Amino acid sequence: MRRTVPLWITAIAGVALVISAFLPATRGWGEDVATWFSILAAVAFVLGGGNLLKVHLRKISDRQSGWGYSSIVLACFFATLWVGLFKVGVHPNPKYPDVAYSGQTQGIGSPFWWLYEYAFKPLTSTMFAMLAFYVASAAFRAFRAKNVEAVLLLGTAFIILLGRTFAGVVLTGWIPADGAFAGLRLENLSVYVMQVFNTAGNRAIIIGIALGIASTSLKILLGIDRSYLGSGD
Amino acid sequence: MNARVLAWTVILLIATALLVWRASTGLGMAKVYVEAEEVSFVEVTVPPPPGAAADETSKTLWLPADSTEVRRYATPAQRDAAISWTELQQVPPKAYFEAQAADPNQTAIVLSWPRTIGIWIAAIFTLSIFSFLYRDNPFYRVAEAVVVGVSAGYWMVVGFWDVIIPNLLGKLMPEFVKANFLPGLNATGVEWAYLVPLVFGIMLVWRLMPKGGWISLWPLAFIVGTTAGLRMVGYIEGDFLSQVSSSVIPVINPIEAPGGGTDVMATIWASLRNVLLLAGILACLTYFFFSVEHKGGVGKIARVGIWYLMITFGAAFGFTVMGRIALLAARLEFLFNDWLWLIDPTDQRGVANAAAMVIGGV
Amino acid sequence: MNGSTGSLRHRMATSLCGLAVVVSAGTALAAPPAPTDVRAADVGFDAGSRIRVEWNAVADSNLAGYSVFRSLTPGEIAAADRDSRVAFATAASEAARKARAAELVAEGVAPEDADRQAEQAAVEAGAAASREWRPETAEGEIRWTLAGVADPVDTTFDVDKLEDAEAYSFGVQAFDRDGAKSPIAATTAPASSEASAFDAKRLPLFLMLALLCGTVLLFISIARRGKPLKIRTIAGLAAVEEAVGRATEMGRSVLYINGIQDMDDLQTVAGVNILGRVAKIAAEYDARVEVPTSRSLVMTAARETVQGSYLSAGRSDNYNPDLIYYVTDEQFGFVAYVSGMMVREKPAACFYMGAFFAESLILAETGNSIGAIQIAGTAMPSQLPFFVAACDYTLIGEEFFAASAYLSGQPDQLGSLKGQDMGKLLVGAILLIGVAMATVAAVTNSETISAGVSFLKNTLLGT
Amino acid sequence: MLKALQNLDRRWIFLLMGLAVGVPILVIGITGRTFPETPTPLAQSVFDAVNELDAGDKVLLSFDYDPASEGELAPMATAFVRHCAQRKLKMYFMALWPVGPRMVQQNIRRVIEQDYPDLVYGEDYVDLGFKAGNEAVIKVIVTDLRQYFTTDSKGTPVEEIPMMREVRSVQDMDLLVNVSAGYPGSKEWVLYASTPFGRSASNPEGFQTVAGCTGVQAPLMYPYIPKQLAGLLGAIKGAAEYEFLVNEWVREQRIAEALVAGGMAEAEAADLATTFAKSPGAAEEWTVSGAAASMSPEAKSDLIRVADAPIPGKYLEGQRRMGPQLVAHLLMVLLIIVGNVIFFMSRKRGGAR
Repeated sequence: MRRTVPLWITAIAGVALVISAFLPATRGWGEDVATWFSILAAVAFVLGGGNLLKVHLRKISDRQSGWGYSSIVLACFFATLWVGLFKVGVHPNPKYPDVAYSGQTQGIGSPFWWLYEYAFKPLTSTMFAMLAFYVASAAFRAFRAKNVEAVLLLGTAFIILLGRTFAGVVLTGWIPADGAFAGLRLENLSVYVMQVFNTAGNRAIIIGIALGIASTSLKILLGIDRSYLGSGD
Repeated sequence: MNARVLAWTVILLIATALLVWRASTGLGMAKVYVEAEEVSFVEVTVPPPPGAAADETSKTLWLPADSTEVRRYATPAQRDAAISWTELQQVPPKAYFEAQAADPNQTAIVLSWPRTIGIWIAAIFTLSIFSFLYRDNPFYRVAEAVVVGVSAGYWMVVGFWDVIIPNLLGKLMPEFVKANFLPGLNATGVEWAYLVPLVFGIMLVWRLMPKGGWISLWPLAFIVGTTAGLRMVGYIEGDFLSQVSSSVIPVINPIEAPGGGTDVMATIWASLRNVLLLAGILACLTYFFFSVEHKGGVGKIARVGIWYLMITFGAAFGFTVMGRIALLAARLEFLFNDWLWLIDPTDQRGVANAAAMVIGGV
Repeated sequence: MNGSTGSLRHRMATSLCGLAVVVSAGTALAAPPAPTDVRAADVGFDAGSRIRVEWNAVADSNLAGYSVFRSLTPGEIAAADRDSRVAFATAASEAARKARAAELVAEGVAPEDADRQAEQAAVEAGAAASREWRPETAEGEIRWTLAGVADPVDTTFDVDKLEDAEAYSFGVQAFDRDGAKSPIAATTAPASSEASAFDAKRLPLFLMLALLCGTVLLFISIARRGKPLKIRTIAGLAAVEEAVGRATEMGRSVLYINGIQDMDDLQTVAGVNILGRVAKIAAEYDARVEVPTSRSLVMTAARETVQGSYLSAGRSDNYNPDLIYYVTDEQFGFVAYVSGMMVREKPAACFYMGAFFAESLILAETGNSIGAIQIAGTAMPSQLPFFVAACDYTLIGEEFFAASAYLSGQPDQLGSLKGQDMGKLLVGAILLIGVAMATVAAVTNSETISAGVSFLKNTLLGT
Repeated sequence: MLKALQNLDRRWIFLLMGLAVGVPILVIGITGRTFPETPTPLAQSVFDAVNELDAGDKVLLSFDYDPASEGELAPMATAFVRHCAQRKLKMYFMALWPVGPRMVQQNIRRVIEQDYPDLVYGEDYVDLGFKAGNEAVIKVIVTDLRQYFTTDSKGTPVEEIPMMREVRSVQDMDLLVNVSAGYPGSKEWVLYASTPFGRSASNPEGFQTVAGCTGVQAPLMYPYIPKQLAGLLGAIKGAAEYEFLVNEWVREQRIAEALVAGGMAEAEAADLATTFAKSPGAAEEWTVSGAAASMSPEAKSDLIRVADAPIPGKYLEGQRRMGPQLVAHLLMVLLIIVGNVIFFMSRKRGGAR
């Protein structure tokens, strides 16, 4: 029961989508199943929030190291939920000013907007900006031209790095732009590398991955591959 | 340990001193100005337009107080029942400076404390994250905690208002949703089919319960199944077939010369390009072919394949580096422009000051 | 017929300019005769909303093409009439309102009130206007709308984006290069479109899907029957043994990172499989394997696997579950911990096997700085470059899955791997044939062969 | 010395990178100068895909990115919106990422409300907001848009929005613009929208698809060009190129309008506009020449004003970023070379790895 029912659900949902791709009459199923899927995707956000709550509440209750930070996490979490779910300070939709909750979730000037604009946005984008620094130190300490492969990799990287900036224009500007060797100008070379070599490599990878995904999906639909069930209990 | 504390205090002191100096020179820094505007709406009964079909009746709807319909059809009672509030429009600082120049005690454009504080908080968070480059430290930890908390909450809220309400509750209890959240919803009866996602949804959240985690397997199975079904067709159609089909190209590719006949040079280049492309695809596929040992001819081809892959990775490498740097640039621009007011590329405060401020003049 | 619908917008434009010319010139030119025997029928085996119109060609040396019209549905007519009537009546009513308001203002009424008081006059004027308004076509008469333009050589045209089960009439009109137009020849009986049981356009896709899935299933069943399936040796795996050996010599630990995704990601699963092998070797060499994970489920799975391999190596007493522990779900938090740990403990060998994101770089960089042997495996295209550049050995994409399949030895995994290989063979074959054909076509520009190529590209492989 | 370099504290390199990016930003910010761009074919084809449309054609803009990647993508999004607005195309905004709507609103405020105030919400552009479900959303809306988007982001039912009347599904669009930072994004749009329903040999009337994506994704999208993807803007460079093209073109348009206002024939005006747009001073010289005799002084001054009006800073974001980009790239190359030199020298001396 615990095992077979999920297998059936998987098979039916999946097969419905596959069929609906081919039989116009059944297109409706596909759409419904997809809509339900999107609803579950939204519910998954709730699940995420719940997990967060569990983890950090435990940390706090056990007074684990850094439990203070956990309390900050929860404070921010609840603050965001409160102002967001109750649309605190959000003006109603001008078309229906009498319905308090008709306004935009992220109405400009509302606390929810404020949290996004001045906490969420700068923090997330800075997190990723950090990588610029790490890539620099890695360039100095880790990227070695050990063998032919590494040389090819780094060489291409140079072409792209230089060719995709004004440096390329300066370095190889002396090559006549309309001569037979114009293709050797860094900016053109970078385009050429992308459109021939990169395309070739990625095509092969993409084709391989597509085959992999198709066979995995097949195994899942037929219940041959049940690894995802392992994460249940 | 003490040394570290000392170091941090010194750094912080210096930073504060610099900030104070910066804030006291030129136009100052990190200020946000807003313009208040009063909006007002009146509920008015508008008759159908002249020439409308016989079955059209007059509509009762809310319209801006200054609209023609309100002027024509609103009853005094309706006018008195008008709903109004003030909206704050953010304006570039230079608008404030101009207004001040025109009339020193104007109140139309004012400093917005919440947003100004916001800029400061954003800047402090940005710096706290960067401080991790020096070493892990409390500032970073706090910033990290905040981002975790806020983002989790943010996604829950958005999911709730943009999906759960319209696509789930909107189908199961349309009248209620229409009355309280989405007056615009065109309620066409209850769609009982949506009990399925509802039940699945509840089962999914059940995972948070200490017992019966297996229940959440059912919705999980649904999600997995749907994804599998979608991808099986999507990837074969969009990736497999299309990629193969667009790789079917002639290895000799005659290019018409403008004057007629074939342009030899162009033909050679074009053909070479196609040859390289095809050779690459086949070689890489060979490398990813696991049924044969990489010996002899196959081995050589596979080696060519690995070279192609390396060039591909090199390209990816270059582009990734590029992306990371752009993100860093964006952050620094925020610090220099919105916070410190050192530069002014989007002319928020008048170009005249931008340069002068750096020198600390004005 | 595809050709005729191509760049339709452009050709419509030309035909319309043609008309303009005639009007301006005003010369009476001999208009082409109307097409005869116009027929319309639903296009079979499609997703509906498409009707094919056919007619007999017109004999006219100067013919420039055919305009194909469709009838507006009653609903569309009603809506169009309503809009034009409202526009007409509103104009009249507003005019009347203005006039009346002007009078009132002259009588000394305040302008804003005048506008209100003029309501009565406005309503009357509006009502009168809507009474005198007349539709552009009489009751029951067909109202045409241009559906598209066909080339002179065509005698069929597919009208698309129709409402299924609505009854449509169609009209065809010939026009010549001077823009002179024939009368519209209409269909005798209305036609309506419907969605067929099967969309023929999707058939090739279906067959291809069936073929690929078939091969995979075939090989899985073969593997299950116990027939051994050979997989080429994967060099990365040999390196694994060496790395663990070196760690033992140096008396340092081995670090194994299983990616930062949960068990529902195939790469994580593959990573766990390879961990099994690493743990086995480590057990034999009696080396210390440390596995910090970023997901609690991964930790559970990893513990089971490692215990298993210690058991099979006959060293179950050396198995220490505490070396496999959960750190945090937080991406950067996890990285911060791991890189700190690396710098402190200086493991001699680092394995990164699973799904990685931005952190790949930080890990590989730190590992390199402590001089560890690094072996990575992932299918994350955007992270592969950093691993390749910074690690001693990298299992690239599919190679990673292949390695896991090879190690797990499960018939299902091996079988599907084989099946996928067959898929690649198929690709190779199609490419060789197709390219040969395309080349011949390009060189000889023979009609038939290039037709064959486009059939292959657009019908067999197309969508 | 070598030893010192070998175990150089990486914080020094962090500092170098910080300076390499920060200093150019300050310099460019103060001087306001940017590098000239030479558009690559891909940026050009993106531009053409938008430009070939006629006024009133429908464009679906899906902004699937978050603040984390705004540095690369915001300039693209801005340029796209400006191009569409200037071209008078109907814009349908949507998002597959929870934070996408913020990006949409930001661009509506920055571009449409500020520089194209005559565009009416609901008639010229509409914001449909975010829908969860990733590729499933695409899968549905390509055949039935209303199933998901019953209301716009403001909660107004789509039935009440004029420009939604003639839209049943994504297939009714003429162009699909996608700005994306990962999953779901360009790849999913290509797989589930462009491939089955986009323009192809068997469906010449279908919509085209163009995408702008982060540097991380860009290489993976190249294989889809041109069959499934008409054009691609890769990373900040792509943004800068497209931005450049759009700016040039907009200036040309404005000049042409000014000339026509001055009583010149459309075609002639267009030709002149192209030449003026290329060389800033040209317009001024021309006004004093005899050819401009028929023009009124006001018209002339108007023309000159338009011709050398500075481009607003918000439309140069991408090109500005190319400055720090250049320096940082050079630093990267340098670091890799120096790093390797040290590595090999120390290895020759038999030093440890």
